[in-house]
Amino acid sequence: MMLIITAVLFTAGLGALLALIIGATARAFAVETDSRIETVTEMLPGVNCGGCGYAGCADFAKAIVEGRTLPVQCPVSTSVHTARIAEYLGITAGEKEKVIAVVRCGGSCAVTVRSPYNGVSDCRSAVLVAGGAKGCDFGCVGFASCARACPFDAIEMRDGLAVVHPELCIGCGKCVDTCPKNLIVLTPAAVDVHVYCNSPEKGAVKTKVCKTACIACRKCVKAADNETQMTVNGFLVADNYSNPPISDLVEKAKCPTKALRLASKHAAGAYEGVSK
Amino acid sequence: MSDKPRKFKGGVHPEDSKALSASKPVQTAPLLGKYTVIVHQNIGAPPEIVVKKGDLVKKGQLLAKATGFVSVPLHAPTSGTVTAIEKCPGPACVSVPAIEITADGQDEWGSPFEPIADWQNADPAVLKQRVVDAGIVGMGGAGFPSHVKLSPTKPVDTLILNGAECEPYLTADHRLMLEQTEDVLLGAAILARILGLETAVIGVEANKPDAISKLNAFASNYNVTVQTLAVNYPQGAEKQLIYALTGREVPIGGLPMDVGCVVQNVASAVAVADAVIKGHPSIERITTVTGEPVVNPGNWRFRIGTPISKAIELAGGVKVQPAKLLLGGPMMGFAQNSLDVTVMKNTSGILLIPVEQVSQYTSEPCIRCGRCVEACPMDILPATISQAVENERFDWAEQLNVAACIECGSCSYVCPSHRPLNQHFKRAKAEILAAKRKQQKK
Amino acid sequence: MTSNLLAITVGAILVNNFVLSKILGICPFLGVSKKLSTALGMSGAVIFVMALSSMVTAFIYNYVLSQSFTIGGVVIKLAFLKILVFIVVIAALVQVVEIILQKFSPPLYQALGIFLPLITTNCAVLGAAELSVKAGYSVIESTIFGTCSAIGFALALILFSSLRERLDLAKVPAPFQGTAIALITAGILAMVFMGFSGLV
Amino acid sequence: MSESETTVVQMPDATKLVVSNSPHIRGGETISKIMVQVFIALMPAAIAAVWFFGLAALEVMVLCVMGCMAVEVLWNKAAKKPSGSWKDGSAALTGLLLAMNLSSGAPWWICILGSLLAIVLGKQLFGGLGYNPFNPALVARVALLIGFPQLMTSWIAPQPGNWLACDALTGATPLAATGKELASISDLFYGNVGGCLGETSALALLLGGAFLLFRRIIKWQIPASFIATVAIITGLAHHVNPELTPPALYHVLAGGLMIGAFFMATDMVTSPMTANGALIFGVGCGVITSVIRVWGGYPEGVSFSILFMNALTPLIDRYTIGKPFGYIRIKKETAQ
Repeated sequence: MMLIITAVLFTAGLGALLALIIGATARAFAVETDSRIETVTEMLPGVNCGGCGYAGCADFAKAIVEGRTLPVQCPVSTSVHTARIAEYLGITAGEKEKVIAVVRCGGSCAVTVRSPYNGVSDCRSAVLVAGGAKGCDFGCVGFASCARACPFDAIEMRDGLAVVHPELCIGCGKCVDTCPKNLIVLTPAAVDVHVYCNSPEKGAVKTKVCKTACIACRKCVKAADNETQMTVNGFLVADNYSNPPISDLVEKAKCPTKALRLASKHAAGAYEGVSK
Repeated sequence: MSDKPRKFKGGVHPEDSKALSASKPVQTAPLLGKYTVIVHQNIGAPPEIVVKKGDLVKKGQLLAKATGFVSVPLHAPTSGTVTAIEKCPGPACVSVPAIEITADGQDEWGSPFEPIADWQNADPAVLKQRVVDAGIVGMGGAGFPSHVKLSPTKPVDTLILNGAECEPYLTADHRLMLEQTEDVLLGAAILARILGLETAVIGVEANKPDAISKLNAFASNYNVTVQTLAVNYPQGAEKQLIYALTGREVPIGGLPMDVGCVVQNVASAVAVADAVIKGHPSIERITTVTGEPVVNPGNWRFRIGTPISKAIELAGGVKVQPAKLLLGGPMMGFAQNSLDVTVMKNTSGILLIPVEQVSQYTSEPCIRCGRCVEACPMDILPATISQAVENERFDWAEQLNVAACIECGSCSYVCPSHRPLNQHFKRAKAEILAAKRKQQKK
Repeated sequence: MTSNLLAITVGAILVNNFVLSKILGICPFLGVSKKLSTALGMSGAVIFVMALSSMVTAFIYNYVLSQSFTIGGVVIKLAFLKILVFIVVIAALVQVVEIILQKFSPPLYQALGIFLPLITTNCAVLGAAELSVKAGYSVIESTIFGTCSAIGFALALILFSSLRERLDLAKVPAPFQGTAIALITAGILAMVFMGFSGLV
Repeated sequence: MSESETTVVQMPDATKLVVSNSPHIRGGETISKIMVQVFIALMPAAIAAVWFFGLAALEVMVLCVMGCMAVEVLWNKAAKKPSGSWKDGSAALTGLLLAMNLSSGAPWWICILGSLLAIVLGKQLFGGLGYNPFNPALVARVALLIGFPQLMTSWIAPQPGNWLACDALTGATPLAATGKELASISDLFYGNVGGCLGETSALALLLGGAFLLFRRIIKWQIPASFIATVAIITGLAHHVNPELTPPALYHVLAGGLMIGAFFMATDMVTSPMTANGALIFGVGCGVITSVIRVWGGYPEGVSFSILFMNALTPLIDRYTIGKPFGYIRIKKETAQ
């Protein structure tokens, strides 16, 4: 009996002593943390894609908790998830239009002029040598840097051309910075029709190196429901994304070079081998 | 100074292949019907075009004026009509603006600059202004405006003329030093006067003994010393040349003037002499057209704007299809995919490389043999940096001092795994620069 | 005396290396060896905890637990409390380290993550205390033993993490990436450390 | 003029011109050329081994070389990697180095198992040539040594010129010998002692090493500092207590030091890249070898020491990065 009492007393005494030491240290070196940040981080998808504009999910969580941004800025989370975070913090989830990436080039190997290239198989390295060895100085050089950067495997390399699959793309924008030709733009997900060309060169110069370049014939501009749906900038036509055209424009415009495409059909390979 | 050839640390010894064209005297290329003059021929700001389509121009007339301190004017290579101002293939395989001049066949000088015969007593500022007006750039390859180097903001005590021509195949500077020996030395003396120096030193690689002895014969008349350099690539790189001749190390990211030196190419020196004594702007240069596939390799005096297809035609065309067409030498030159590129002020060579000579980059894994470390004249670790770049770790590459790399290509030359080291460094530098710009924006 | 201490030192660092020969402390060995910088931080933390804990535990054991007391006519020996007491002491020390680290090096605190509190249950720390008791070391000896064991742990961890940083750049076949190749590397390292057997 | 009008000038076809980054020419060095030269450098030692141990030595070498190449081919097939890598000669070289680490009495299955360990465990699991942190041949040797200590430490006594010397006349390796059994220095130098195939003739190994140094395949720093360190430490130990260990020269010539210093430690993939790193590496190898030889439980410490230093190589590489050309001045200026 005495043994048990002594043991209990001894252990309790030791425990009390150590607790005192820990308590003192904790007081001396106190660090304030907000436990909500950790909780919110756990509620986020954790892919660290950076699509929200912050360094990663933890950084984003911190920004939400501090009120610098809203949960909806996470491009990966569904509305259910963002609502849950908003509920937890007692804030609104916010609203955001869904965007997807578009690679503004239709120049696969079959329809463009290219030189044989020998070197690092990476777009940003390739453009340092002979501008990417493609006839067109503005087109997709096709070494898959964007496809490798995509955390969701939404970009497929097809015949030397990066093609975005709209149904897989969540619009995080990780690919945008990897393109040395700045071909990738984030566009409203609701818009399906795009001009797959980014070359400001004259039509004659473009057609010499690419069979699917926009030659600024303006057929699409005229065919559109109203003139402002397409914008003309020099020798290049583009969607006016604040007043976008609807999908039947591709049917109506009969683009002679098939530069005007539907993103969904482009991804399905409907325009391959055009004007060959 | 001793007569022992001067050298630097590291470097490689590629087959020099200069025999193809070293004994061929410089020929003047015949007048062509059309010249396409690329507007931006210098490092720094592009000049601003001052002519328009349909204008009649005389030889030497201003086509584009400088747009700032680090910029040079451009002059017409012959008399004729401006028939187009549009894009043409540039030396980096990307289209660049160019001025097309259709020659009238008269080749008539406009009003050239007033010759300054009495340069010994002329005001250095006037001489320097002449260098600015004549549009002279570093003709060894870089195309850096010469007058910028002549305006040092730090005290300078040594003027170095670069006659190393360490690139294999190229013989343009060699022929120049041999055939226009006095012009080279005269240019050196004028440059020295501009800098307020008494003397200049000219460094020549030991594989050009005829040029060295000829320079030596006249050098004392111009107060110039001739120094033999060891045959070692990249002996002609500015920092290596300065180290070999003076033992001074140019700091990373620094300029030769940081160690009291100014380096000018021998061809630029001749251009300076021409501008001062004859009043001619920089509109022509000596270029070596060479390579095993070429029928008649040799050295020609081309006007700027000459398409390289014409240059190759002059050399008799090719015997077999070459694998590569380069502007410049095989170690640092730029591969071309068009024959419509035109000769620029810094085109030291037009080189056609046969299939068997071409380095095929295969990116086999690094076996860490350390040959690149031994070869690197800048004492960095090419193998490690390349691995960092392969894994997109640019911060690591920066820590490893990739910024010091002069892209001489010695590492890629010796690599037994055929790794594209040099391209990796280019990428790393570009990414580091982009990251810095992005940070500055923020 | 000195030769004995030398034997303890060499033995603990090389011959009977905790990780590579006794297979103790494998959890942090694999967990925090991905980066050299975190491995260095972890090494520091473990050395601190192990040195202090083996000193304190040896002190408690030699002067309290192994002694016999007579209280109220009953002879009491508290040696059976050994494991309990050791763990409590170690846990307290780890807690202190954690608080200090969080204050002074948040990035390291973040990087070590769960492995920092897990030092508590790190068998290497308890092992050092247990083994020095078993060997009958004095307080000084067991402090040295604990410190050197921790240095041995640190040596293995640092070697291993620098190797893993190199492996990061290697094209390891997919099925072997990550922990698999790490364990293979650890195995080879363990074979290498067998070369030291027979030194003491 | 008329002639040039009639002859057509052939121009290059612009569409076939390859674009790539500079430099556009390259020195002739390739991986296989390096491997072949190391192979040649090992030939004197291989011939010496056959002279002293007979055809059994040749059998071991052939088995290991073929074994390693076969394992490499099979692995590439299984891993769906390009199959050509056996042609670069690295597998064959690993095989020969492995054979040099075995006794001529090694049974065939030891050779095959060793090949498997060397190529798969030592190299391919890490991603193949260039990525292996440890010397593959030594990984195999140490694994076999630990797994089959009896087999791996029974040596055949040398029978110079007897081609059929295969009956086990078991002799001790000179390093395990004590007191009066010590071999003579000249026997050690020419190789008339028991041991692994590559441990016998110091002369043959020196010839090969000199060839490698002459061809600049290996850095002189590693063998020089390795051998010098062993000589100094064992020399001091012998001086203090002659009973403890034989004199320095004996240590330098006996056992695997020569082959280790010239052929194993100098393996490019697993040793430091910089000259300073190589010096540290060699000294480290020397210290550990001497410690194991003089005080340790194993008679030989060369393989362990090299593997240990292999493990240290990433750290050595990290901390021996020199200052680039033009670096000092920057520092000075920023300090001002």
